[in-house]
Amino acid sequence: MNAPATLTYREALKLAIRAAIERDPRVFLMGEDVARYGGCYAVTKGLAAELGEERIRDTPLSESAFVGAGIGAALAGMRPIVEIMTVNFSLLALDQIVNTAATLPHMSGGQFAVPIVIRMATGAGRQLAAQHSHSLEGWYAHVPGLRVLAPATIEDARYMLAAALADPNPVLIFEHVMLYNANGELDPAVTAVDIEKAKIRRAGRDVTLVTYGGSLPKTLAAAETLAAEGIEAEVLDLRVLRPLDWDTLAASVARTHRCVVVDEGWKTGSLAAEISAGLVERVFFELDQPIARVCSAEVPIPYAAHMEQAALPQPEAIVAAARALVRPA
Amino acid sequence: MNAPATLTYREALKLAIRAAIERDPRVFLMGEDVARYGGCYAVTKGLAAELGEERIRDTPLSESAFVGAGIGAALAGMRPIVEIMTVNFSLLALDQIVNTAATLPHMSGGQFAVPIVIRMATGAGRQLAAQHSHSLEGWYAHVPGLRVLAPATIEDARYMLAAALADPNPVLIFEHVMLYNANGELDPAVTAVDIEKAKIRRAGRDVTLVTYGGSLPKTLAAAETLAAEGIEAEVLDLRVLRPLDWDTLAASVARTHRCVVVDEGWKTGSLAAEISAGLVERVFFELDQPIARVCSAEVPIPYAAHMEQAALPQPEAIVAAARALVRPA
Amino acid sequence: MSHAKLRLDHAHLLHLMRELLRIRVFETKCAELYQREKIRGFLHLYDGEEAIAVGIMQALRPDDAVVATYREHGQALARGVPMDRIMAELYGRQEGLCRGRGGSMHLFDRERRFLGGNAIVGGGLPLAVGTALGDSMQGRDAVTACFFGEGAVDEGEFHESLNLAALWQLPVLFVCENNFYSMGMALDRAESNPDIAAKAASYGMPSEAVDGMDVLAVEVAARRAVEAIRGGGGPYFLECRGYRFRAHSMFDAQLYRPREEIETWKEKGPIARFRHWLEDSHLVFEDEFTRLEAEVTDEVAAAIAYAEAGTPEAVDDLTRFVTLDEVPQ
Amino acid sequence: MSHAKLRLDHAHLLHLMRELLRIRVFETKCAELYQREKIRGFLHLYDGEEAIAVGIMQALRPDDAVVATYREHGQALARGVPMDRIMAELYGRQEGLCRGRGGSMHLFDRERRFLGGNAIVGGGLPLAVGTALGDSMQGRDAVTACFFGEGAVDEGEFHESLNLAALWQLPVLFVCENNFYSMGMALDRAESNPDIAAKAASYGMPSEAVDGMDVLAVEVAARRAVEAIRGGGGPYFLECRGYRFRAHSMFDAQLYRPREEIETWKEKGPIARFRHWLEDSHLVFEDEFTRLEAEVTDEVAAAIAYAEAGTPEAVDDLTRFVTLDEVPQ
Ligand SMILES: Cc1ncc(C[n+]2csc(CCOP(=O)(O)OP(=O)(O)O)c2C)c(N)n1
Ligand SMILES: Cc1ncc(C[n+]2csc(CCOP(=O)(O)OP(=O)(O)O)c2C)c(N)n1
Ligand SMILES: [Mg+2]
Ligand SMILES: [Mg+2]
Repeated sequence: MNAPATLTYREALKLAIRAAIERDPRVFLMGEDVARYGGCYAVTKGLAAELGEERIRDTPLSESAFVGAGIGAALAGMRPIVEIMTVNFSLLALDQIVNTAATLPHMSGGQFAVPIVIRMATGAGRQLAAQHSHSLEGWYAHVPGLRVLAPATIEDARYMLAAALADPNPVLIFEHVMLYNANGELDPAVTAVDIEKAKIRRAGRDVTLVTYGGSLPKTLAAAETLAAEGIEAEVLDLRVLRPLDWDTLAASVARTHRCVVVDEGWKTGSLAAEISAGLVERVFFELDQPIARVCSAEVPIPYAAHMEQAALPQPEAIVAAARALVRPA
Repeated sequence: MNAPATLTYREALKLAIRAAIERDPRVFLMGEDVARYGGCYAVTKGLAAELGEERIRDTPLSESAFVGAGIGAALAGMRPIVEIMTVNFSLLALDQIVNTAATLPHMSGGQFAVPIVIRMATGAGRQLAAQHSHSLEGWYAHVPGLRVLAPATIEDARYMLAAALADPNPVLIFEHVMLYNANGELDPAVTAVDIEKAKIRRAGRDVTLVTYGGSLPKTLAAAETLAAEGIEAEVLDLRVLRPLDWDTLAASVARTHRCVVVDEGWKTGSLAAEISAGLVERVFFELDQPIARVCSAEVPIPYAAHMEQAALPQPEAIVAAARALVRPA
Repeated sequence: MSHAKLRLDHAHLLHLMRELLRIRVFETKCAELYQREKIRGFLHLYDGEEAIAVGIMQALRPDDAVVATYREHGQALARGVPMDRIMAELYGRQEGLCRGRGGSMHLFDRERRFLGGNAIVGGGLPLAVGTALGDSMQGRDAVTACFFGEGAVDEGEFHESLNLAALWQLPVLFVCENNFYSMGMALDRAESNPDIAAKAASYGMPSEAVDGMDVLAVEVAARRAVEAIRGGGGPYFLECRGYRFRAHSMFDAQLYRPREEIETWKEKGPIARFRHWLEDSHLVFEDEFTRLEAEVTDEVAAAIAYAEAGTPEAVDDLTRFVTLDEVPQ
Repeated sequence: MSHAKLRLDHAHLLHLMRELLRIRVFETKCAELYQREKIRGFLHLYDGEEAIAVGIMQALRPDDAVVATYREHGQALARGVPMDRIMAELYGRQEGLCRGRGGSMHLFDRERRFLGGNAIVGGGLPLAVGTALGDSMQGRDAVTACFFGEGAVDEGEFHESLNLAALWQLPVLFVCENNFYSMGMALDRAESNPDIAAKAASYGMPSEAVDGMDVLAVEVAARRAVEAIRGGGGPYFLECRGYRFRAHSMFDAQLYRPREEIETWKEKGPIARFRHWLEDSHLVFEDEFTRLEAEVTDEVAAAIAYAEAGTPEAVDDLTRFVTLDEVPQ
């Protein structure tokens, strides 16, 4: 199959799903409105017609049951992809994910693997207000037994799924709602990606900007602004939120001696906190300045556009945080 | 009512509940097996007979519904205390707590308060294995709109509830399962506690040991061992996990220049990470050494005693971490 | 049309007609304003279902409570929530009901005991059980009307909440707005037993299915139900069968249902039908309709003007209301 | 006793008797070993309910799957899980089924497709729906037997799972072990409609209530149900009515039920009753019982010896199996 040269993040995800289902008879996708409606963010649009409603399967509004059913199907030899519309509704399935999927391999003394992939949208920016704008991927990154991915590029959107399906452990994939329409090219030479390593998206010597998912474009924009001021920021895309790639993280910060972590989660108890704490444990004596965090304000995300934007990390805040580290007053 | 001079943590909680219900007709307690069974950890034993089954109310096994019902009752003018047996089952009610209780005041533009108190047991140590041993209070401490308490002493067990009920916002109280049998005295001069401030439980100049809840006794034991080695550790009990009392934290670490955070949560993404990151933001230049964390191993807690103990923070590990900071090799 | 035991006086009939029209005209404008990007986020319109909210609200008293869905403009308007403050909320203005924090999915009005717009499917049911519990514990004879779509029937919260309400004989009027689709999922593809009223009856509560496009039928049923509830009969379930004429939200190609199906239902539309009946029965005359339409059009225009003239909330107030200092009375 | 369509040959009757006894004698020892602190954590005994697991398992094939509860020693033994490896697990030994990681509440046996002990009430139901889905998607005619207590009926997972199984016509045998109490909560205080079989029928699946103290009745019903399921009839629900003779777990003063009630039920006990019937019918003779008892006592003694001789898992292996390198086949 020839991937088009230029495509959206959404199309990349769809290519990945189609390819996975065509390649392996054990793979199927289920979730709310994935078939006839075409997916709440249109990722699976048209796939049911192509692949059949056995393989692209509409479920009732029963997050706990269909996620649990995915876990059971994985135990029975299938390779399910379960789509939860958004991370907000995943709270209703959290018990199944934490208490069943994540514990079962260990609790059974290694007798059972749970090779399930759970995809969901995350993040804010569409004025969907307090119950539809969470960024809770950091919570999942807390749980032993899970692997947690955050594709931020077209390439990762296209290829992470195959790697996730090859993993014998439960893998969660978080797709930021503001990325679905992002456009980009696929390098035809690349046909797979790892789900182990963080990646430097922009090299720089003065400060490391650590981020992931929907905050990557904002962070890259901030790096451009900083460059215009003569500050060369390195932009590190975590890609894998659990287990964290500490080698890449520590090496970058050991080079730049300064670090800003950008994370759309609420600041207190964010994944950004873990990045900061883990770096302090590893490269404290390399740090010239405290590690800074640019996160969401501690507020249920409000509806009004100006208020929502004020609550979220913005390039200006990233620039300011980096500048304060590189050129302290 | 004359509180006995010496009592258990469990008895202190019971005194608090009885006093609250007797004082205010709007207060009642509901949860699974709180009435006829007497509470899964026997906290409410006998209270239903005393106070009636209207005020000490058994619910069906429906965590989402009865927590939601508590929220609704709070909106209707009651002051409910909802008991979830343990934090492990609270995942089934998490949607109600995060998406309703925590968001409603802000989302309604301040029109509605949700004055509910939710109590639950947390933690490991009783060989209850992977699904009954979580320490997820750190997750709740991530959520704007909630106040999160972790009474670690008899005094806090006795008096935090009244303060929580007086708070117009949702308050969560985490009771560590290993504390219920702890014994102690109540100072008759004390009749109330604040739910704002952390507390120094032991003064020391060489290193700050930050902890809370079930890890406090272990941390105090570690401090004794350290003292015997000539290391004076300050032990800081967070008490309030959200909002964190940064003033007390920063002041202590600014004095000792070294810090170990002890937290029974899994290390990655723990509340301990937030303490570390937040201190780095505030007192980085006061730190002589990296902030260390002693947390649970990244494993679903195993059943066998020796394995469970190996997974949990222990005084020896706290001592080792503190010693490494005070007397680096 | 059915009209047993109903005051069929002229004023009441005109009132019903006005209420239906207010919703329809208001929402027609909303769709337009969405295209013009005055309104953003998700916008779920009630076109075709107006008779449900209007019929139900006739049976309620001011001290009763209403728990709404995210498709709640109609529920709010019929409850008497001021149209201008709703529109200002959709504009994200400080003059909005929730000062722009809630938006279309989260309308709240303390004065009218309108407890919100909930965007978690099924999330409102536990809450409604709770307000009913709180009211009954305080000896009030208020009723809580709880609206939800038939999609909520799939969720565990439905089951837990119906059981709790029936078990404790609480004053809840469950109003299922069965429009036969939850997004793109047809009811009979989501429920093994699509007879919702029968399902509700299995919890041991009185339950009826009503023609939700017949405002008088809904009013009659609602009055009967509320009377039974207020008389101490415990909860009551009304399945109101209707149809939504428009897309689920503003983005929806409606691939999941044939155009003819929509057309067939539109012919039974609640407004056209009521109007024809009133005309055929010579109960209301042409010029009265014309006057009504003009008045409603004016009211909507005034609401838009109010919203247009509104001011944005100050960004400095972003975190206001995340926690409250007292319980609003 | 009922025995329609059953092979009532001598060998089979003896086999049933042996199976009942194995559970009873094993668990009597467990209680003793708990007092001696050889076994720890929560220990939920099956005393009085043995006929349910034994009866059900007669109808299953080795390729069928079993999803169990935390009260699952009897379910495991009846399924053929080796007694010595169960006991070693209760001892927390490396030789235990789960290498000491699971304990009493989490027995797993891959070879016998015994998918665990689940300690979240209701947590196993979605899983069972999933194994049935996976089996049916792979064209296998295996059945999943899903055990749960009547307390699980309160939970949302019950509702979601029954609906999904019935909607998709999946091969699940739902086995409700109705012992009329969930901890201290009597069924009729927890369910507005305590007729569980009727409730299950409302999902549109065949459903029966069975005398769970009559092993032959359970076997007959199970065979009928499994035949229907394997014939493509979709899920089937069996409510097996029994009673637990002992405390809920090892800590329980049983204040919630009168002693006479326990005594009344004990007279109907599944073992005494079956034995009397066998004797009265001259189907099995005294010396055969004596031999059986001796053999079972020996098996239990051997299991204890095996566990006693077991070794603790190496602490260095603590985090082994948290994630797996491949899917065990
Ligand atoms: C728990 C949850 N799951 C999924 C969604 C996404 N969602 C929003 S509306 C909707 C359809 C609900 O249908 P129904 O209850 O019938 O109400 P209707 O929209 O037809 O009025 C879905 C699936 C959600 N908001 N909450
Ligand atoms: C979700 C959840 N809530 C509460 C508990 C605590 N708990 C353990 S067993 C039990 C009673 C369950 O009763 P039932 O389902 O009837 O099974 P039985 O113990 O009678 O076999 C409870 C409440 C739990 N384990 N999981
Ligand atoms: Mg609907
Ligand atoms: Mg039971």
